[in-house]
Amino acid sequence: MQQIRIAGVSKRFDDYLALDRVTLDVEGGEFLSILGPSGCGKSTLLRIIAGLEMPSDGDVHIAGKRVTGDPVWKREIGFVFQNFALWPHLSVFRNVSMGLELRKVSKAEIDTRVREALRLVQLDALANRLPAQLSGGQQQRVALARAVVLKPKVLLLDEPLSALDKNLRQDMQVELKSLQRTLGLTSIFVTHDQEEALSLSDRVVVMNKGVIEQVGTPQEIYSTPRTEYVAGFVGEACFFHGIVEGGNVLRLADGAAVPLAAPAPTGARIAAFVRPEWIKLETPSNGGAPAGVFERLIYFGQSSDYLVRLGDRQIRVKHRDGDRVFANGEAVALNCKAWPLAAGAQAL
Amino acid sequence: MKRRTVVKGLIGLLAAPRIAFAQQKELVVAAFGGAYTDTVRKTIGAFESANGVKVSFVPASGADGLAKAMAKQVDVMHGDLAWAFRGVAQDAFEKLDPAIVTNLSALHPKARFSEYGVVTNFGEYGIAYDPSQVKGEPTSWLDLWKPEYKGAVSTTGYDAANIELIVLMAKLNGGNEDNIDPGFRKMAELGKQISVFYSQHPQLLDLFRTKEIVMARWLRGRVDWANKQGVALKFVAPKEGAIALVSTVHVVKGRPQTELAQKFVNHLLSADSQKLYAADLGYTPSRRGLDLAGIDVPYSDAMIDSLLMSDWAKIVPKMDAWKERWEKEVVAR
Amino acid sequence: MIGRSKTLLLVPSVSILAAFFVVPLIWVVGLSFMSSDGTGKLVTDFTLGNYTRFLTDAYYLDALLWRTVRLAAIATLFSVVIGYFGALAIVRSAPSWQPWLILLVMLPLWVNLVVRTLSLMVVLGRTGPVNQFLVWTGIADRPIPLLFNETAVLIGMVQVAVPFVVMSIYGVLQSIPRQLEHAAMTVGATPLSAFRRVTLPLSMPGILAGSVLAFGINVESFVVPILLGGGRVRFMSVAAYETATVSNNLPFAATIGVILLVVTMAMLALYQWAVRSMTRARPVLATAG
Amino acid sequence: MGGALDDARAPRPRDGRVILMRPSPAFIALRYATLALFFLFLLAPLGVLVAVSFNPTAMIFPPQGFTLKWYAVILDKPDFLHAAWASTKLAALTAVLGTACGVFAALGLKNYGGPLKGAISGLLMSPLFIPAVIVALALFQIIFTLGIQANVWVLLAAHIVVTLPYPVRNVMAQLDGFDQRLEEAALTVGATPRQALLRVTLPLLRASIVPSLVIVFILSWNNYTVSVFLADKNWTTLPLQLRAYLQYEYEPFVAAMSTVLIVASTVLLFVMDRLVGLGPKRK
Repeated sequence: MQQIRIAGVSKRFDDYLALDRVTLDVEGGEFLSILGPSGCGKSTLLRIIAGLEMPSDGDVHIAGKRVTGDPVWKREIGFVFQNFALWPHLSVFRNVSMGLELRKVSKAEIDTRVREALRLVQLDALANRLPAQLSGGQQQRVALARAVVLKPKVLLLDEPLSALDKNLRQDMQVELKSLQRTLGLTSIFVTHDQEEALSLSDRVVVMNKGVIEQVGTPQEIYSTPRTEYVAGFVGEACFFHGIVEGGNVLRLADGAAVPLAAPAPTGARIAAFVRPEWIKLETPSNGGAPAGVFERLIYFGQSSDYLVRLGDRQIRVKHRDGDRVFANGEAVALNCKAWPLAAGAQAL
Repeated sequence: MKRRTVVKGLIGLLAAPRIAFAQQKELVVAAFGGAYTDTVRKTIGAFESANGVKVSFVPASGADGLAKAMAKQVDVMHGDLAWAFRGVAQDAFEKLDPAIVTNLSALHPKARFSEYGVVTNFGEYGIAYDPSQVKGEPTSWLDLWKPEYKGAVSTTGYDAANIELIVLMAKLNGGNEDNIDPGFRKMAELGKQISVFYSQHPQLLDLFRTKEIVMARWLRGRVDWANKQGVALKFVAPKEGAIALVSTVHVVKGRPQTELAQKFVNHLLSADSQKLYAADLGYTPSRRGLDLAGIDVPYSDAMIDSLLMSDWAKIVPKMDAWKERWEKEVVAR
Repeated sequence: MIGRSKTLLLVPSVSILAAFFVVPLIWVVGLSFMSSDGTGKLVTDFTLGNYTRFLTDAYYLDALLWRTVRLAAIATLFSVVIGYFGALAIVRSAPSWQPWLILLVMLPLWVNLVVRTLSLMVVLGRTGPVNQFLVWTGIADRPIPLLFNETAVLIGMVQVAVPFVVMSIYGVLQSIPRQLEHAAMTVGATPLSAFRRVTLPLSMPGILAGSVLAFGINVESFVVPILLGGGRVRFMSVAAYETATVSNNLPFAATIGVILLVVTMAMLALYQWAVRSMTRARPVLATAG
Repeated sequence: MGGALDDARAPRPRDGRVILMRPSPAFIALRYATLALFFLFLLAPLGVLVAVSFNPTAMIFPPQGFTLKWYAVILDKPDFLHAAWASTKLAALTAVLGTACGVFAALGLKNYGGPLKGAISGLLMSPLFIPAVIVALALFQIIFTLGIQANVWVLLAAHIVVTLPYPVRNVMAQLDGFDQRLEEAALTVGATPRQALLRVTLPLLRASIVPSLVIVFILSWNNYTVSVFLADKNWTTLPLQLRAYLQYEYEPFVAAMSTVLIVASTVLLFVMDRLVGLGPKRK
């Protein structure tokens, strides 16, 4: 069953079109990420689902009910804000209990449910603190508890982790995911961080300039993107432009040939891309593979990357165990299969 | 529920006094406030019980007084000659009815300056001086002009008494109310003598106390007050005549109880009330033939006759223009 | 989303202001084009006479308007400087003190202005504590006249305005994190230059608000010039009041009021424009707003 | 300048690091000297008043003796007591209603932008810049022309008008830095806009509302120029009564009354601080 259905939603601010006829279904219990750069309309979409903004056009359904015109306070959603938006004048307990108080839940039940929610986020010991007395991670958890204590039909998260530093962010990702699993909450997570989106989500929506570019599982989005934009946004990519020969080879302008990982119509002028880990560096032979110059090795500790100059581009190649070591300035060939992007898809 | 109680409480807070007073006939009197009102109030009990009315006082005189009279918010208004004539010109007052205000006949003729009002008492503006600083007794208004007191004399800003002084100076120098130039020329010289134009009695008292001022145009009653306050001053009525300070009273037109208001004016002119003006305020009653034994207030027909009191009907229309001249020629340096 | 109820929120204040301020103001402007017959009765024929009388007379322009504006501006300058240092000293005190220090700042406001000003006259008087101190320390060999001149009026105006300035600036100063100034010191700024480069620019909004408030209060000064000016320091609002209550020429009183309003508004617009263009020139300040 | 203690109590910045810096003794001395000079300047007239209130004879400074009789005299002045009570009621109502109007207006203006906001806030601030006496006089004449008796509602409205700029400006200043998401967060947990206002926005605006209440109360309490034309006989306020009195008399009674006011206001604010908290403790 679709828990959320967004049908042809547009949003216009004065003469600027923030969302252009967006349609999207979210399944019950699903964790869906909306990924895109700032200004792509992802937050606007989330706010429209929440009811914090009204769409200029289109409909929003939550749990089978049309809520397009409903104000936010009638929608039974949970919302986590980027900077947590905790009420500084209220204790942790009161921050979490406010929603229940507003629903006129009995005192005893409020107490039980708030304690339970705080236990879920491991904050039961700090119930009487004020937000200013908490660390960033603790504040984040209060914001989560505040959203989930109401047993909302959907949990909406607007870049909730971006205010945290890197280590804390990774811990919180794990906690967030397990909380979502435990409660079986349908969640929509807005982020500009592709790693976060890929690692957390059941499905990822990539947005660009107010439209959805692609919806798919993290694997689909990463390995078989449909457009150059998606390919470039979700990970490191090296693009090749050329004409398809024989259905599975891309002939580049400089004469090099790149084998394609999937068939494409012969004679079409298309783009294809490779990820750093798909490429194997070899000594140049006459195979026609793109040739470049080895520049240097970047060492990360657990892994390392090669930097290779290909014409006027510099591309990364993942170093694999057992790879030959190249000397700086040595000529290399890039042995790889490129993923063809949809023929009509525009270049960046 | 709770909010409604609060709102009701707030409304009640405002409404309470009106309800309390609404039960009884009421006469509203605009008076000068302070000690003056206190004095009038002393005898008001008898008047209230005799007429079954409650008298309440609003501290208002001058512009606010006349404004309230024009708006029919007061029954009786106190004022001075300037406001009296303005009120008459704007048709604010009833004529006093000699049949009700029977005490009119007992007054000094100078008090009955108009059919629309009456002077309840007179004060004397003369020269107050500090005998420890001033050699010999001043005798004339012109002593204020003496060069040895430059910077140490004072008078108020543009007020009724100074207007009388301008007119007096005009008259002494060949002018009159209609030819005021000589008066202003003389006053301009006085302006150069003065370092501070006082605006309140307590302020002048302080100036005398600190010896910043040794001589000033002031009221006789005030000099007695200063002596009580521990500042030894003397008062002299200049030979040209003391300037009259008059308190007038008027019945406001268009109020529901003008007859009662006339009775109130009559009450103010009764012997008892008149005597208190002398005893408590140091003013000369406008009623003749009172026994003021033991009260140190000048009280005689001759004294009232000698008071300087110009033709205010002529002056009032010129007061705005004269004020501008006063600021430019006397005050500005 | 809730735009209609937001507009509704403006209804009480705007309607009360419209009925009890704008309408009277229109009346005042209308009045300023009428004249008085001398006894106070209005002559309703349209005339520019009041404005010509004011604007063509050097006395009204110099001794009244210019003096009012000049003294109000000087008093505002002093009020802001003194108020700023007061607010700064309060903000830098122990937090538990601060509410009480603010209470002290507001204390004078509870006492009637006339009474307060009469007391100030005692303080500044020939035998007052200030003169006693000056003579005792030998700074002056005999009491100097501190009263009944423009300086006395200035002192009085500053006294009246300072509490309001402190309140405006205190709030802003309080919201500036001390770390910013300390950060400046870690890169080598002396406490003084850290204050000048960080705290002062960041507190600009408070200074702006405080100075507007102080100027508004000073330009309307009434009791202070009457009492401390010894009747010689004429002020616009005193002139307006006396023209209404002594001369009983309401149209001319209204004219004085209108001219004061227009001049004040123009000066404030100019001031805000100047401050804004100054802040634009210095990017540090732009973030402060 | 600030002590190390101040910083430890200050809210910690996000990065969690607090820079501790010890001020030099010279700066501490400078701060105390500034405070002392500042308050000496500000409070000297009050000091004189309090001293004079114990003087047996007259308003003379320094006092020449000690008496409490002037405090007893206060009770003998029913006019003053009545006026003080009238002023208190009027000022309290003005403070509550005027601040409410100001808070509403500031909240309402929050969503506007551009010239409309400028125009409306300019309008709300303009009573600050025209002599109130002129407006009061005009208002009086209008009421008179309309045939309405001067009544306390008009007086109240006029008091609200002349004090309105203060709450509007205070609250608008605080709203400028207000995080809109705090209100939205309340909406997302099911609060209606009104509930969000009552439970989140208003409590957070306390820092500007409470000072506004106090300032408006004081300004209304001291107002002379408006009241002189608009007060009816039941609403003779203390400034009117005092002004009428000061024309003629100036006894230490006035100083005693002022002293009582100073003490009473301090006690009142102290009690208020205990009840609702005036200080910026939770900032």
